[in-house]
Amino acid sequence: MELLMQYIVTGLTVGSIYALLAIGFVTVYNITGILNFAQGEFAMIGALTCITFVNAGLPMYASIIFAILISATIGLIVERTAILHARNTSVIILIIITIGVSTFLKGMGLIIWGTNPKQLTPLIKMEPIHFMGAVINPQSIFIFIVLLILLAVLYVFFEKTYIGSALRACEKNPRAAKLMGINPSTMSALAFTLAAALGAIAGILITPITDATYEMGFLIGVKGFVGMVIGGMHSIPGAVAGALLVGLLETFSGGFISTFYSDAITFLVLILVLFFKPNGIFARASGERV
Amino acid sequence: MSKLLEVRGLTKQFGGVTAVSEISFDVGAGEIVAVIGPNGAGKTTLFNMISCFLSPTNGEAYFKGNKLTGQKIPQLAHLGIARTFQNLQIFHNLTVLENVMMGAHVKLKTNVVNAAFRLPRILKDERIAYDLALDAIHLVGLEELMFEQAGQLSYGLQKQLEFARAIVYKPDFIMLDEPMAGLNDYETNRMAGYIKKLKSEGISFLFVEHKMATVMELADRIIVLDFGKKIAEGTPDEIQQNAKVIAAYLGEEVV
Amino acid sequence: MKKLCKSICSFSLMLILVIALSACNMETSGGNDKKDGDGGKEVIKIGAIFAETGPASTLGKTQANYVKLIQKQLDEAGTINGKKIEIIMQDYETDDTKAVIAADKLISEGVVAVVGATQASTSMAILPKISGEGIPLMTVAPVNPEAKDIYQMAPSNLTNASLIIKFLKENNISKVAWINARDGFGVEGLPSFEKVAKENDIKIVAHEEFDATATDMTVQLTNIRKKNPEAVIVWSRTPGAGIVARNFKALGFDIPMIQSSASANKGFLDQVKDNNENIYVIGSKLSVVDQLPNGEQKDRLKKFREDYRTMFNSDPDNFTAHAADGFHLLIEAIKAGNTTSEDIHNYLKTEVNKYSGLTGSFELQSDYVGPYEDGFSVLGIENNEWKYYE
Amino acid sequence: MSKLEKVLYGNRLKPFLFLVGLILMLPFVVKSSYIFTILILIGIYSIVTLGLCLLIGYAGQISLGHAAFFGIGAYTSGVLTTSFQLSPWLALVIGMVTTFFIAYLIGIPILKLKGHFLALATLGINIIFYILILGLNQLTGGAAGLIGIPSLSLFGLPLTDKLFFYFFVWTAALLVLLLSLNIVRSHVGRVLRSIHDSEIATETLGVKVENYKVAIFALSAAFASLAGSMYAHYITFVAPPTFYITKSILFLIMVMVGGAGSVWGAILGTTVIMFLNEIIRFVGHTYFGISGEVEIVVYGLIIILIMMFLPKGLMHVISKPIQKLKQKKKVKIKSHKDMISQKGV
Repeated sequence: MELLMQYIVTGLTVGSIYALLAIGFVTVYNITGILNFAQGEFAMIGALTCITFVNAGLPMYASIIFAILISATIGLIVERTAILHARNTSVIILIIITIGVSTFLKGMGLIIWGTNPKQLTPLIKMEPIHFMGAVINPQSIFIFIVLLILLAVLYVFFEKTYIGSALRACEKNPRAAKLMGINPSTMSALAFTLAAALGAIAGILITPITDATYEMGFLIGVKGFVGMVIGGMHSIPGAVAGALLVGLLETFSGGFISTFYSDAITFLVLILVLFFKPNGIFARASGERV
Repeated sequence: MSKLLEVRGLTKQFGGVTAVSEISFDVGAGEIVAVIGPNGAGKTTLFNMISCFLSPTNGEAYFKGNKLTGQKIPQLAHLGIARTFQNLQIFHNLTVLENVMMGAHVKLKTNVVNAAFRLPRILKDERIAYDLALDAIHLVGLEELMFEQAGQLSYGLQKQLEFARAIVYKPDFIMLDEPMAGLNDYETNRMAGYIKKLKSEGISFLFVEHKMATVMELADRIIVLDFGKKIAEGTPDEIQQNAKVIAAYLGEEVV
Repeated sequence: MKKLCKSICSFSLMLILVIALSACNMETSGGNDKKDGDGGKEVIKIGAIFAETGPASTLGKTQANYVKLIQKQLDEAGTINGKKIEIIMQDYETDDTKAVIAADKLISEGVVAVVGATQASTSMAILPKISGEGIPLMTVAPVNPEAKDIYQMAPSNLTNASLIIKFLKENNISKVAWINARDGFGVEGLPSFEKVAKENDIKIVAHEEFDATATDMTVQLTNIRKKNPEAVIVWSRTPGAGIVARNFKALGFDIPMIQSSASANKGFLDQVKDNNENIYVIGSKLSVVDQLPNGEQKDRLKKFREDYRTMFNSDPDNFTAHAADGFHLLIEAIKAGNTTSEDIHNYLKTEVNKYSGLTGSFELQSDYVGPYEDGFSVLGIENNEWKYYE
Repeated sequence: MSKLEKVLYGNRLKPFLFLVGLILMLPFVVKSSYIFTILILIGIYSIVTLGLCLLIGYAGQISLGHAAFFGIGAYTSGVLTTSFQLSPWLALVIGMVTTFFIAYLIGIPILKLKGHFLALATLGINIIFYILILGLNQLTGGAAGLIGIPSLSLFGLPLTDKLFFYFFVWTAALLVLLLSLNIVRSHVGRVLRSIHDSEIATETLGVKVENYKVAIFALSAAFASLAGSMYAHYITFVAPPTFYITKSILFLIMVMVGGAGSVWGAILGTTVIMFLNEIIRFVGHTYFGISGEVEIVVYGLIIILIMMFLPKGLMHVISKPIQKLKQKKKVKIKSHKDMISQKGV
């Protein structure tokens, strides 16, 4: 029984890391219809800037806030330069531009922070907690809490506030939104800044567990992707649920089948979901009129 | 007149809403049938059901005796049914000539293998497609613009291009979804001329149209839909006198 | 505006193509004897292929730094019987294809010998190309012991295995679990260890693997816990090695954990800071120079570390030492008057036998692969520093 | 070349002869074996990008997983020639056939997806393939890779010598180019481009769109497998990291930068990107003393710029002046006129 608990706990820990990134993906996709391959890189920038500030002696909270701000500004610059110009080109070109941005940011990360992994002391220094036989890392509880807070904040922001519904309107029908006086390009800029900030928060939270290197962006980015697609590309709660599911899937397949193929199984599920429910498990089906 | 197209009780429900209910009519060989009705009467839904773009909730359509509903879309062309689209589906990056040559696909036996090894079959096919395309282009008078990118053409010319592409392989039955929409008078008459010319060659038409003048002039028989139901069927003169039609659709503008 | 950008872009791209062509002929004219311009014969070139970036840079970075250090020392020492020695370093970015291209580049530069490939799999990749040209290859990663006509500077995994067995015997442990990363380095450890373990009736009760870039190994460790081993052996580079150690401690294991020599570096120490009791690493004596008994070995290692520290104010690790041994052997061969690949080959094969390198003493004539165990030992960790046991 | 083809597709002999001439001339100009290796790799990668260009440029389907098919070819050749001692040529053919069928089976469900979803699904395929070759280490040598793959020999002529292998690779590349040109310059080429513009319209014209899409997907996979086998025999060693997503992305960038719109663009793109990589690294190391992967900064920047200002790729930029040079349009209308008079319409 206690083995099961350990798998669940680890699954949720890993899942919540992917969830933090999935939120960043969904925000950008939700508003601009662009799948931003460079989302993982924002996490890297957030994490490494925070570490640099902490090593420079700033208090932890100040460096976290600065790191998020820097990452958000980089997100804005990326949007204004690369994305704005090519907003209405084909899907393939947009994918390549975001890949170009991701390569560029990774290169900058290499130049500024070098190759060896850097550590970040966790925010709360606590011994691992034993709970029903499973060992829980305090940092992952912290991640879980932040995840729930973010979910609530984003829910209120998107559903309740004017800007939030304007952002959603932009994605559904940019032309109509324009008629209503909403400017899709500022909305897209807002979306990228928001996504970059969310990416930074994700990066800062996961570094105490995974350490930060200039290369960390890509893989966790892809996993965040998978979570979002499985959960549902159009709803933030759907994406978070999807990401948690990916985490659990990975740990249970690792535990019971073999750690060899846990990644392969996750991607197999991704492909099955893409076939049968392209809009994700938790989203309503939507047809397309000829 | 042997029955070319028989529609038997086609119905379509989207969730609770019944877009089209229990519609039946026939189209004979060499006959032009128009489908009219106010906006939202279910004309395009009916049209899509006949051309197998939408699977009906129940009811079937038969073409030359064999069942049409449930066929795959590419199968229609091989049976000799062509169709055009309300919102103009042409190939923007291809030239006018290439667009029209695409229409000849059913007549060709090209596949990836014999294309790759450039078997003689390919050159013969190219020749067939080119000749067929030339005839169609000549009919709609687009010779001068043959090598222009289709995307650059004006809306009216693109409508003509789509029409030319539909008639290239000489189908027996052409379904036109608002062929005259967005055309000025001169272009409308020209399009009507093409339809008449092809009718004389024995091709039958089913088309959806809002321009009453063209419908009255072209159609042998007219079917009137209102809120998904067939409220009238008959020759243009009968329809003009039919009280229900006037009430539902023509209303005050009786000529 | 668009027209302007288009012309700028197409102009810049034409420029790049022109540069490409010029780069071609610049390359072909044996491009880079920038320093002393005279004919090729006066400069002896030694090639070096290390992973300065990419995942394996945790090991390759210090090796690449060492090339700069030894090049400075060679320039200061002036010419060796009339010949200048130039070391050409290629960073293959942990990508085997780039390593093979780099090998081709070095061959076309006319290098007489190559020290190379931070990773075992990459060394095997460049071996056929380099030995095909009759150029001696000094490998710095534990390549499979049977590989022919190469000079292995790194201790073979058999040597590492016997070190671990010695440690297990001292702490009378007979049931071990093995966990390794699924990359070129990780998979090499187990085959040799299994052989040696069978001879000393040590049972391997569990074997788990993890993706080299994975960030959480609790599942693998939980599977291992089910088999309750008396010790856990980890074969992986950092950062993976560090994450396993952290998860190991978080899950409350109280049995010893033994890590491969790839963890004997500063990066690993930082990863397991303040949480590293009962964690041991196979490390070279270089890491514990001050705790060594005084003697010739201690002074040599101390000098090596001081030189490295003055230039890079960080410590070298045993992978730097392997590269250093490779270069020193080659320089010794050149000092003995051998300037072509064949001379160096038979110098290394016949004349030199005993050689006390930085990571242990070599016996090049014997078929013992790599240095003996005297250069390495199982090191513990005490208040975040390496601890040497007699 | 028949009048009709000249009218429809314009001239293809001149660029082909230009390329053949270039390939023949290069070995005499380039002496350093390093540049030679790059030229050989360009030949191998062009075979992949040609197939990908048909798939992306013409049929409009994106694939972020072609390194998997490249890998299947490499590993089939590697495994069959090392552990089963098969002749390399037989292994090469088996590789292509197996990849064709695997791609066909995968293609049927996958090509129903569009845009981002298709990109993600192919990405998934690539990762699953990567994990499989890592996992099956008895067969594929796993992470340690597969060593000792014999080099090719053609009628007794050992292809270990760079020059022979260079000509062998480029003849294969030219054959693949010819094949692709034939496909593009026929009705099938038009079908693919019409699928790219509007699938629905193509279907109403009687085209079974799925079959064409899957056929091209499988064909481009077979090309990638051919290149994979040649790569394995050239490098004589294969390891999983070479067939990861980063390689698929590299192929995609080569096609798009070269210009997906034309088959020639694929070869141009491959050459430009390969040289770009080497130049930036060469300049980076010698002049700025920066080392390592730093060139990806410049690399990423160039990709962004090209995609923003030259979405149609370099081929488009180069082919425009050529068109103006020959006043292509006039030639077409004139020859078309006498076509009609000849037919007596």
